[in-house]
Amino acid sequence: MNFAFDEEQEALRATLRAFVTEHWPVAEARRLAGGCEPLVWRRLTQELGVAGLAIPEELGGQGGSFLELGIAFAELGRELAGGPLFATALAARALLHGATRAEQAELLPALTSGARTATLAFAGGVAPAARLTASGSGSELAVSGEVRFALSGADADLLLFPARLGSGELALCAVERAAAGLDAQPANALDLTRRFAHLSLREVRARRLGAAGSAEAALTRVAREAAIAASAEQIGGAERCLEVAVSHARERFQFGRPIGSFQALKHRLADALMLLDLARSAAHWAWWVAASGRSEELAEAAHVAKLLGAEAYARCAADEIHVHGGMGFTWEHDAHLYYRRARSLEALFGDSAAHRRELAGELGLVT
Amino acid sequence: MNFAFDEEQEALRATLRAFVTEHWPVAEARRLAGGCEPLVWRRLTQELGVAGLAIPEELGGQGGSFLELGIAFAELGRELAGGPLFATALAARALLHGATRAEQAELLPALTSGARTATLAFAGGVAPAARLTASGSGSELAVSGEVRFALSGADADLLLFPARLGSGELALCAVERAAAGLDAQPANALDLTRRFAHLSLREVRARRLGAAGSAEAALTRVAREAAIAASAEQIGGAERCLEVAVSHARERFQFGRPIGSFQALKHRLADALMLLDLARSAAHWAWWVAASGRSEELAEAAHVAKLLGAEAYARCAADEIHVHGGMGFTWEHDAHLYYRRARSLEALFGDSAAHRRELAGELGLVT
Amino acid sequence: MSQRRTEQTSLDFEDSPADAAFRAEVRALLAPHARASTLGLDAGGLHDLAAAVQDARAWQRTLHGLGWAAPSWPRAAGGRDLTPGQSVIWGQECARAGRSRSMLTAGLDMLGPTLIAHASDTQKLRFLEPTARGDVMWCQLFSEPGAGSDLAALSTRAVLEGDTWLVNGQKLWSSFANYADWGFLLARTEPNQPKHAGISFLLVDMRSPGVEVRPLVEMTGGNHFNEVFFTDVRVPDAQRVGARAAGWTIARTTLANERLSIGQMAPLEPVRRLFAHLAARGVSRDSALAAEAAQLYAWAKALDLLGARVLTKLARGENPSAEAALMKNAAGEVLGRAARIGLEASGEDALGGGGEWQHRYLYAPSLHIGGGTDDVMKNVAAEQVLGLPREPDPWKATPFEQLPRGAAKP
Amino acid sequence: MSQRRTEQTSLDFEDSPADAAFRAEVRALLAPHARASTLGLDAGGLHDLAAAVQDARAWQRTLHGLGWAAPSWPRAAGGRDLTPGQSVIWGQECARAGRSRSMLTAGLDMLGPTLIAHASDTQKLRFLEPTARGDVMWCQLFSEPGAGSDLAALSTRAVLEGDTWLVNGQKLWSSFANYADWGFLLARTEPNQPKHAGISFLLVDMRSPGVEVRPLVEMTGGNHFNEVFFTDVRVPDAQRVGARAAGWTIARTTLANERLSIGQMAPLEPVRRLFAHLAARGVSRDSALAAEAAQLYAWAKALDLLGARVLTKLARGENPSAEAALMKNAAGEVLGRAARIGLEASGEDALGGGGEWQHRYLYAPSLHIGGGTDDVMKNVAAEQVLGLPREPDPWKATPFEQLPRGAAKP
Repeated sequence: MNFAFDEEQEALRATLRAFVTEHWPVAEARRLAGGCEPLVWRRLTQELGVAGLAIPEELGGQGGSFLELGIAFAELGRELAGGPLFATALAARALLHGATRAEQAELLPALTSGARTATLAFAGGVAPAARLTASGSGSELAVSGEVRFALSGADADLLLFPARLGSGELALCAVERAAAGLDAQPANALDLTRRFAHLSLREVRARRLGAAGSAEAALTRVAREAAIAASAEQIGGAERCLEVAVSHARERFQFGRPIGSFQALKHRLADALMLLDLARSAAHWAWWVAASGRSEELAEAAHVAKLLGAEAYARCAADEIHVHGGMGFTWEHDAHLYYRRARSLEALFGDSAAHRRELAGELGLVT
Repeated sequence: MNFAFDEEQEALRATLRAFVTEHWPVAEARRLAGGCEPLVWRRLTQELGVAGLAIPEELGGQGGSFLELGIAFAELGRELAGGPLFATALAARALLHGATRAEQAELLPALTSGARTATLAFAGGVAPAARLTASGSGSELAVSGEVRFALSGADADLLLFPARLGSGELALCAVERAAAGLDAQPANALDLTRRFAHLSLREVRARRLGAAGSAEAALTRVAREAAIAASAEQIGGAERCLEVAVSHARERFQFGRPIGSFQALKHRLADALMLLDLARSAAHWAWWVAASGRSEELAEAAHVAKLLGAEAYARCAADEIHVHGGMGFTWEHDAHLYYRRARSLEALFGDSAAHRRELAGELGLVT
Repeated sequence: MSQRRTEQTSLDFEDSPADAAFRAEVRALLAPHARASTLGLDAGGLHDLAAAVQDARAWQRTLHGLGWAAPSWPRAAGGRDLTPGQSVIWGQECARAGRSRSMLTAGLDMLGPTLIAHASDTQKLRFLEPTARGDVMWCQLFSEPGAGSDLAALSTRAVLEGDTWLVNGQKLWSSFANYADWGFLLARTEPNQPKHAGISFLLVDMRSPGVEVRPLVEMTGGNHFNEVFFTDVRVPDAQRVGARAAGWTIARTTLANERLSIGQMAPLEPVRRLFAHLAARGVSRDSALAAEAAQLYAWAKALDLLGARVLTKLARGENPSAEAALMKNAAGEVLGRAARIGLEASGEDALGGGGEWQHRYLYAPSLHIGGGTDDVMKNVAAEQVLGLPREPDPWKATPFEQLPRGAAKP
Repeated sequence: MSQRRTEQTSLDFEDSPADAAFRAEVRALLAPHARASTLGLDAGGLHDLAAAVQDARAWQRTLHGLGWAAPSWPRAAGGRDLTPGQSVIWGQECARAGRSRSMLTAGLDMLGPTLIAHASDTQKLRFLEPTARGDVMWCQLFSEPGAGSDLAALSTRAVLEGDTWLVNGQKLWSSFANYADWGFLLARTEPNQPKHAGISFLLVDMRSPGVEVRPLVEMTGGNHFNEVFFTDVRVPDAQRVGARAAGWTIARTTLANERLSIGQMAPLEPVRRLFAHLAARGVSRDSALAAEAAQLYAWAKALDLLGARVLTKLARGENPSAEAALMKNAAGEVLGRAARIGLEASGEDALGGGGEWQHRYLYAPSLHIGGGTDDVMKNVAAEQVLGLPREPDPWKATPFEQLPRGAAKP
């Protein structure tokens, strides 16, 4: 057993910390409102290769594992940065699990190089419920339906969907942004630093990916990885909230003392740290499970990591506001951006109620 | 609106406080283990009339309302005192609601005078689910079945049961302790200052009380009153726990200061006070609802008062232990007797899960 | 013990006959003016503030014409000497008629009682009537960047030059200061005294040169509050209320009235709305959400009842502000949990923007901060109700100017 | 960035090849001695203590024969110099073989490392070997009625007469003191010094005249703890560990080891049992109880993993005791909630006496107190991990005998 990242991983973390703090801090994330600055995007994807961290080198990726992906999104999550990167990285994993080698070779390099963005358009559920129906056969399908709250859905060049064929079979479909019949409306969102879109598809020409019969398993795996990737943003954001709260509690004086010397705040922050410690352990484990391809533990890891990430983030974000008093609930202060992100992430890829229900099922409650 | 008791009620409270503190303090309740000292019982019932506070004078009672009953059981609850009084007072209310005037005149005076004890033998549910079946007709029935955790069930001279007739109708039945076929086994109980018994009845001769068709309504009303009476013990006990905790927090020094000056304990106790304040308001309202015979509010009052009573008592009892540190969890200290009573009351007359479910139903959740 | 009543009891959750008659009277009075909804603000709402201010002033003038402008004030001050119980009935009936008046509450419910208790006759004559008429709208100027929970650490300076105070400093969290005509200000006048002993209470014309108001936008996107900057603002000494350096004592009257009104926020209606929302979303009564919501309803119901207990105390001349402190915490807890449950029941829709439960969710953190943090409220209750000791304060006797200060911004 | 591995990563939740080999080695060693269940105590259990002590001593003698009596100790002290990771594997395998040894932990895991770090060679020679052999069973004599969270306020006095200390006072919460042969005691030797600076660390023969042990029964009905009274007990100065008045520093070694072992209570197994209980009771996975239990499982799983992180820190030579403090709180929280949920699922049966979940419910309050209260643990973590300031302590430099004391009994 070893619970520490290696030197290379720590170096990746440090590099990203420095890069994000300088080029994409939360003030910038606020200004970009879920979008990105082309120059920074290019450096992040091309120089740092963040879109392909967990993609093999022969497909244009960095050849790292899900551990590197986790590290990266924790760092981006600290500053609410990344814009369409999260959606793109998840879409890349979907291709890795759900597309044939040939399709991967065709589609992945453009994503890992940052030339194109992509999304995996299912937002709500623990499992990839298909909200689209598909007709046709072979690799060319026509898909129709509505998808609400597709992550970066109006920005992505390539959109991946689960769709249900007339036969009842699930298919992983790829649609180009410019495809006729695809309408993407930016959604009004709780999270002010992340974009969502409501998609409407009418007989849109889609390409069916992967071997026949493989989509269900691939999409289930990707849904779990999505929840685990969310845990990275959760612990990164929660950690940042706690840091800012602690630093304020050390510097702000009331009654002649730093407010952090009062037990009310001190113990509140210790409790938040406890939740963060739990969430961090679970997230690191879940990344490792995803990295090692331990499919029998993947569901449990997804549930546990996302549940604890949600609890810790909600708590740390609320505490950051509370510790800052009145200033904490102003629009101007960044705290509410984290508070919004925390709640938004909780609703994404299966909310906590859904993950608890699934986990209880895994643990033997059947009715 | 007036949220204060009148002078006579305050006098009753003061009289009982003085009496219980002197004659039936918690040390005595511990020694008696749910039983009673005949001399004290006689004074409590005959001089103070506590068994018949909420029974009309012409039936041997004090002619008070449920408010007086609430006050009395809060006071007894403070010291975990009363032995079979709680069961007897509830049985008296059951006779008041469910028996004919002639039956009341025959049965009630012996209860209100303390000459006989009684119990209403349903422990678990929000509603009086009949666990006994009855055969026969007219006023003489034969009842059979098992009742678990009947309050003071091995001590009561008179036992009242809901029983289901072959016709499906519910009947309120009275059984004498000495009746053939009745076996009462003292139950091993969490609460060390209250007695329960498991009853087994085989074709026991029982008297059917009340007018035909009246039992369902009467027993429903009594079940709600039982929950409301429990709220009296809950707030009395919770109040006492908080008092003892506060007094210790003021007197015990650590780090050169009274421990109650540390925010961790101070805020813990303020939160407990908040819960107690809520529970007290709800209990007082519920007593008033029961006293005024406002049947349309009785169910809500029972749910709200018992839910908040359970929450406050659990919290105050745990806090009393916590504030006392190691001594708080010794057998010798009284705190655990309250902790046990709090949990036992929560399970009695419908546990919190059941009350929440019913309340949610009353508030419009149907599925 | 023999003479007991089964029916008539003094503990009573219904109006007494006298209260019922009073309720009927004011309901009749308000009936011609009743309207479906109020233009005023709901908690944290995003309504048109300027319109709401206009509306509140107009209605206040109407009330004044009816002789009901400030009915809780004593007759001598132009009020009707309502009992606390009657004041609450009045408030309930105003709300029922769609006529609440939260925009003017600083003048009517906080400053009014303060002036009545502490101002000179000249000051009362000058300010009470225009306030009651709605001609003068007030804002509170207490909190500062460096003085939040520790309000007495305020550092806005007032220096007397002749008979005029020269005021410099910054205030925060002033509700509706951008619409107010006048403000009531706590300023440090004796910095060489311990912090509680060097504060004076001044009335400031918000149109004075040197007063600058900047709106503070909250995380909900709403704007209730403002920052107010004072640069060499001149305030005649005749506008000082009470003795020099007695400001802290006077402010406690004001704050107790604030806490009472905040403590009476009744969250029962929002919890009823929550159940309607859960029902509409098909939430089962066996579910975790329903269980949480049911417990919450019990809290909300009890808070409603606690309000009655606080009133009883008031009516007896006791001070219930410590109970009100815990009620404020409980109300914040209820509203915060209701928001969370409501949003949870919304499932995927929680990702979207807007909607009642999201708005409440964004508003929730402020409930634990505004009007005194939960932590301060717990101290108040623990000390005043439970008699627990204060924390040792080594700076009690230290002159204000020698107090330690941190480096942090607010 | 180009040379990355997909497979081999250094973060790894499985045994490394070396650890796996070590595990296989100790499993083989223990296999002949494995048994279905242990006679030792479960948390708060009511087993036959005298039999458990006999059993523990016998097994310790067997281990000694095998050369594995105290494998975490350095070789020089008779141990095997195990790494922290190996120590945990050793503990896991012992538990798996039904051979945990909680009765002897005070000597083996707390005092042992303390002696190794601070005792003289003569003392090591005299005590380490008999302790490892199970011939000397130890108890801790630290807490007092007036010194709980504020342990340094202890007032048991030791006065030096010639080369012998005369000890008077009372100790509390001493586990298994009624079976122990020797005790390690903190006593005040310099009352005119500030409280931390006047304490010495003494080893006491529990059979000395004047030592009286009285069992303390817990609220569960169990008896883990004892009060120990000292009346003119004579302790040779040769039994003092470390310098005079250096006892506090030495005790910190002991306490850090205690906290580490408590912090590693893994509540995953009880939560798995909880799910079995819920399933047996037919609890639906849509219910409130199931939701709470699922969140609890997540905590318990993460605590298990946090244990690994603490080990990693230990293995790197870092001190993880602040993390362990929060783990202790979290474990207490998990076990307390599991008890509550388990009892709730029992419905009416909660009225009865006995049963696993009731036992756990009665045991739960002690989890937030014993081994340092939750409040103390939060202070430790907030100060050591988050760097939040301590509360001001005006008594820091005050001689012990002048400290303010309350009137309360413990």
